[in-house]
Amino acid sequence: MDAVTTARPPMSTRPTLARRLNEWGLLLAVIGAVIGFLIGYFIGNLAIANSFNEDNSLGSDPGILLGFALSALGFLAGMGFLNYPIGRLLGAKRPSEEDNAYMHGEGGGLGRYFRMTTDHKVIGLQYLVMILAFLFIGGLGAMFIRTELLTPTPSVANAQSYLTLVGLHSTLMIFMASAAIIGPFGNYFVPIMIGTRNMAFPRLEALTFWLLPPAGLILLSTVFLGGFTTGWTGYAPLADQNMLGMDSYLMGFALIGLSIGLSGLNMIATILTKRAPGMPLSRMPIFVWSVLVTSFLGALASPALIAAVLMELFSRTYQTTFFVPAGGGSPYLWENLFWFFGHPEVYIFILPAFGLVMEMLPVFTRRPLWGYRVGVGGMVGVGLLSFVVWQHHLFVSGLAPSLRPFYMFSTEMISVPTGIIYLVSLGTLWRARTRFSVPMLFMCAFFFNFLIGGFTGVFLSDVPSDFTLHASYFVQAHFHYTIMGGEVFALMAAIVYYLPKMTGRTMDTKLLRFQFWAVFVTFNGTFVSLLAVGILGMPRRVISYAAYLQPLNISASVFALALGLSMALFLGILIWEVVIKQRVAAANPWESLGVEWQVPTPVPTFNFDRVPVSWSLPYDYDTGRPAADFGPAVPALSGA
Amino acid sequence: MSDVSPTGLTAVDDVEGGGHTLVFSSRLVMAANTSLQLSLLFAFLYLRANNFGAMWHPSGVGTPPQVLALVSLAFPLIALVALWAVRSAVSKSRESGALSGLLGLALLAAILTGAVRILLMYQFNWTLDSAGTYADIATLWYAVMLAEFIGVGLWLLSLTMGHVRGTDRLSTSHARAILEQWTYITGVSIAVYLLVQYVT
Amino acid sequence: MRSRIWYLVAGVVVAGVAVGFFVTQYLNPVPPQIAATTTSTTVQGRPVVDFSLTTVAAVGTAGQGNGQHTNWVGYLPTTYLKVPAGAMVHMTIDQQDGQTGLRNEYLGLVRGTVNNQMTVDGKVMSALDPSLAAHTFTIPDLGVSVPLEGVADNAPANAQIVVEFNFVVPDKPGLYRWQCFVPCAAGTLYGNGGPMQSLGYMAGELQVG
Amino acid sequence: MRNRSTAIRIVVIAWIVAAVGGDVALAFGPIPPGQASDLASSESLTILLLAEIAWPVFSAVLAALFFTIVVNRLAPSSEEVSGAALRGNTRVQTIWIVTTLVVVLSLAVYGTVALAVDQPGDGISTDSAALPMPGSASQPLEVQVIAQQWWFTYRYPSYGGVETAQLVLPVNQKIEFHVTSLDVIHSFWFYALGVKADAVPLNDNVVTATPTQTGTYRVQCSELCGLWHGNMSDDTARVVSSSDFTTWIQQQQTLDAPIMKYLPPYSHTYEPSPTVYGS
Repeated sequence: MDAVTTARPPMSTRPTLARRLNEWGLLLAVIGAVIGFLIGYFIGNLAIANSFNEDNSLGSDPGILLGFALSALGFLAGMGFLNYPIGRLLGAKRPSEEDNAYMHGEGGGLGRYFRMTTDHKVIGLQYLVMILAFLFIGGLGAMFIRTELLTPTPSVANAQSYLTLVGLHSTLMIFMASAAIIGPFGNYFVPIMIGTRNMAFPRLEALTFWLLPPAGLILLSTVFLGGFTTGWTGYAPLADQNMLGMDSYLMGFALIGLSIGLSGLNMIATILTKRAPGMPLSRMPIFVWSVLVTSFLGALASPALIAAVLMELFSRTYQTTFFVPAGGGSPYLWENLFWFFGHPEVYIFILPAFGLVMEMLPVFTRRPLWGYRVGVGGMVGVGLLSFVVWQHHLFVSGLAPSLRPFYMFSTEMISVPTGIIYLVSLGTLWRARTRFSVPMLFMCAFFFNFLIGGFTGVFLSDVPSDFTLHASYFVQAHFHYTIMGGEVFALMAAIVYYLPKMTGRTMDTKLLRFQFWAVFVTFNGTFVSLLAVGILGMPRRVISYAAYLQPLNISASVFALALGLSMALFLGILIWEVVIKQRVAAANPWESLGVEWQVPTPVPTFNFDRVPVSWSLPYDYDTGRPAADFGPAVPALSGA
Repeated sequence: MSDVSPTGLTAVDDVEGGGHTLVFSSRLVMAANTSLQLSLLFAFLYLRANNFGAMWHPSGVGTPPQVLALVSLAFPLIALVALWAVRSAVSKSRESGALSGLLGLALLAAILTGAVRILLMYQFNWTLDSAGTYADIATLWYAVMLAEFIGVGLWLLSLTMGHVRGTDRLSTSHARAILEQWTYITGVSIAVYLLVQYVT
Repeated sequence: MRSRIWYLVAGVVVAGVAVGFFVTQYLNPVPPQIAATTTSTTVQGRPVVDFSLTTVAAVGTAGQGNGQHTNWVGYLPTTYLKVPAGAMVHMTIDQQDGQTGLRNEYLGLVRGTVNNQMTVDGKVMSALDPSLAAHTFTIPDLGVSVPLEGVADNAPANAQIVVEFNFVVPDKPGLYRWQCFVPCAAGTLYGNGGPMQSLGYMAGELQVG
Repeated sequence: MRNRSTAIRIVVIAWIVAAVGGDVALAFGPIPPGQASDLASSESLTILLLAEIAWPVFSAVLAALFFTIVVNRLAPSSEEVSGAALRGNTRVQTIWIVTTLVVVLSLAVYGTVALAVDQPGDGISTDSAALPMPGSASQPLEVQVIAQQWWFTYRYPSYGGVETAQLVLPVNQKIEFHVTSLDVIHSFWFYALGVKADAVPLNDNVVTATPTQTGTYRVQCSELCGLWHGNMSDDTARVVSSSDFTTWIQQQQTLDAPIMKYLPPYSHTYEPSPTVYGS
């Protein structure tokens, strides 16, 4: 087929120098990071003498911050991200088709996964592995916190190390949750679902992933700088008061904010301008819709975070007083800017999960998605409302009491579009002969958990009850029900569901069913206990608590440790079945009609021999008709 | 199945957003940038409204030098005109000699913009640790605008180099996108100038 | 095969625990704890125990608590104290630090000690001019708070002020945090960063029993 | 189809039982934060009402999920292997959206009304810093909560601005808490009284509540404020009879005699000093 040959130029036998370097991208990146840090650290310590929080044993804030910035830059340079821009600046020739194909991982083998490539599928898998690794570290943090809270007084940790653990766990989890679904599955499947060979800006896509490792590692480096005591909200002026460990938080958050914003822009551009012929917006798979809405949230909300972080960076290096009242600033300024980003952020977590669940549901109910349009409307509604609710985080802060009724109203309004998601799911399940494969089990758990998360949210949105529940463990349990019970359960469902397509292998075993029940029970055991603890008056982020709360805390801790084990079991099964035992999966084990399941496994480098022509939503399980016309080369549809 | 889908559309080899994608994305960047600018505007007005400890604008802290500030706005406008000419030239596909001249002019104006703005920030003479939040937020905002000018300037440089070295002829969509970007940040910088100069 | 999965799980768990142990060991550097020197005397049937601490502006190269913050102010030899339950503690503090001044003037009051009094260079006092304070020795949960007068700026080198006071610890064993309430961490916001928030410098724990 | 309709009946009945039973149980169970003050009881009333409304809806959704997910296992009949291909139903959607909208709106209206009636405060007070008279039935007793890293101290402007490290309140007397901070953001949480107010430097956060039960309670900081945040609590806050309060406040005045001359004049906020960046 000539179409094929035009899509895949022949590789040259003689690799250029640039490629040889690129093969060693990871090593060069580490070297670049180290060099960058040393340079920045040196210059920074020379440059500004009068930073506050000076500490002659570790250096000054400017030194650390500049070191972090340059190390991130050095890392990216080592990965080879500067080659193209510098080439453009010097007016060099555009990379040849051949170079593009190489960057796309053509014939790359396993090496592709350890270097910068522009193949959205490679990037998706890189995301998956990276995020699982960081989630594991964050989970360990949670285990320590629960172990510590077995006793009402300090036991395994002291006040200082406990706060560092809390900060690390929360911030790392927030970092990873913001890309946990959109990173692996958005990058891998959105281009396939909308029928394009590539993202609009493939290098940018690679960049959004490769910003993740520096951000995570910079955050973790806080352990060696004395840690930070502010938790993930980084409230000033406490943040101004913190020592060098705070810089890790700030620089890490800056990089993550950058990553969220850039991936948002890239996704929007891809979805709105590169859809296959015959695919109007009204024919996009609902997961693509959720990614689109999420991307708008990310692109428009993360700048607010960047602004806030910039102010804090100025404060720590030039002693500006944006958040210090005695210097003319206001702590409310940080709270406003941070939550203006922070509230859309939580919908950045959950919206892709909604989309993914609604995408997978028809496959297991064998019926069309019920109420596709209203479902899309619901997600758009959530997206719009999420920008006007942020001050419900500040009900007791003494800020603008007269505005509280409005924010109470807007917050409670969100339960309407969220309820629509349930309506759509119920309609799809209605009279269905549901197939209870493991992903479906996780989806049922998702509905249960998120229902609790949503209803506990009502109590927090109502001002009088929030007076009691605000900043208590009730809040903590509430957002764990939404983020972990919602997003992470959806993530596990998606991993089981999509691994056969991403790797050609499956982890669907009997043991996995046991693991599901273990994680479901222990999760609810943990956070029901914590809801109770919160209602009975235990504030968040404390190392010591009232003695009468110990029994409930013990139950929470025991369940939590069991939860940790069952999560580890999930990773264990994943590694064992997919990496070690390499259990081969069927081409389309769930008999899905989605476009992503009609392309061969492993997915060809450029996805299709010929871009498919979409002709319907991929949910026609009554007729069993595939969603798109793949031309002569379309594989026989199994099970339809 | 047939080569023609029921939608009546014939299959294509790849979906090329191409120039459309570029212009569209450049507008997306403007949208995100607007969000950043609004955050800074909020901070500016919020700090001014609160004025805790009368530390918004303590006496002895001046405003940016008027003349220099105006000059720093003149160069972007020159570049703007040049870029506008570039765009019309490209769309009319004139011979590339004039185009190179125009691009050079725009680039020169852009470089001067950056230089003058650096000089301007140097002229503030604000020692931030005691100058109050007016000086703080103004400096931060000027720094952000400087960074944006530098960013778009680098983009302009790459286009110019590509055009001059003939490796990459300037496309209408490129010309249009960069014209829009430059217009946007020029407009924003004028607004920032007015705020910092007169809302003290 | 099933069993091998369990091996894998066990491996992951063990690895996690090992990493965790390392991290906690790193995160949790317990500064050395010193026990009170017991004396033969008893007051109201309570054994009297002695402590003597020194506050210095710069801990010096010795370093303590987390890391080697040689330029930080701190209590020497350590801030981890141990006393027998129900004892009467006779505390002697050699105050060698300069005057910073209290943020909350109320803490210039001597509270929770015997007769709510302290002895400064032999002079009995029940309150201190807040502006003269260099540090305080405060155990909030026991209601004990003693302001420590700072050395005047024009005082000769290695001048020091000796503050003595007695207080009774509960009969029930327990762990009580104590800290300084003078914003003495120069160079940090509100003078409450660094040493004020690092165990072993201006923050510590009093173990009873 | 018979199995199906019986299944529906079973589920509906189960739901009714669960909903009614749950609501009744809620109505009789103790609802935090309790009845120790008017504010607390209004909060627990709100929580109760929300729970009473939320529980039936919650269990209804659960029942619907359970039904849709499980019933076809109960009654698999051949013609419904995949059911009829429904792609949506405007009427159902409208009904659902309208219902949720109504519920939500009623909640919001109720919350607003409750807010307007109780006037629980949490706002920046506007009145001047003049010393108020001793509290009476008509006039609230002003108590200032001064948060600092890491201790709460309290000032009683009605009694010569005497400052203490322990909180003691007269029962059945309207208290006006003025919460402020000397350094970073704290949050004053008197759980039993349902009082929670962030302490922000140079800001005066006002909450009013009337304790109705004497006893010993716990106050604690509920906003992360640094190293000792977890220990910034006090289990010995007391609500006592007005006579005991008078004797106690007199004791405090004598205890504070040595320091009174150093205390700054009472004010709703205090400039954090010494200098912003430490000495």
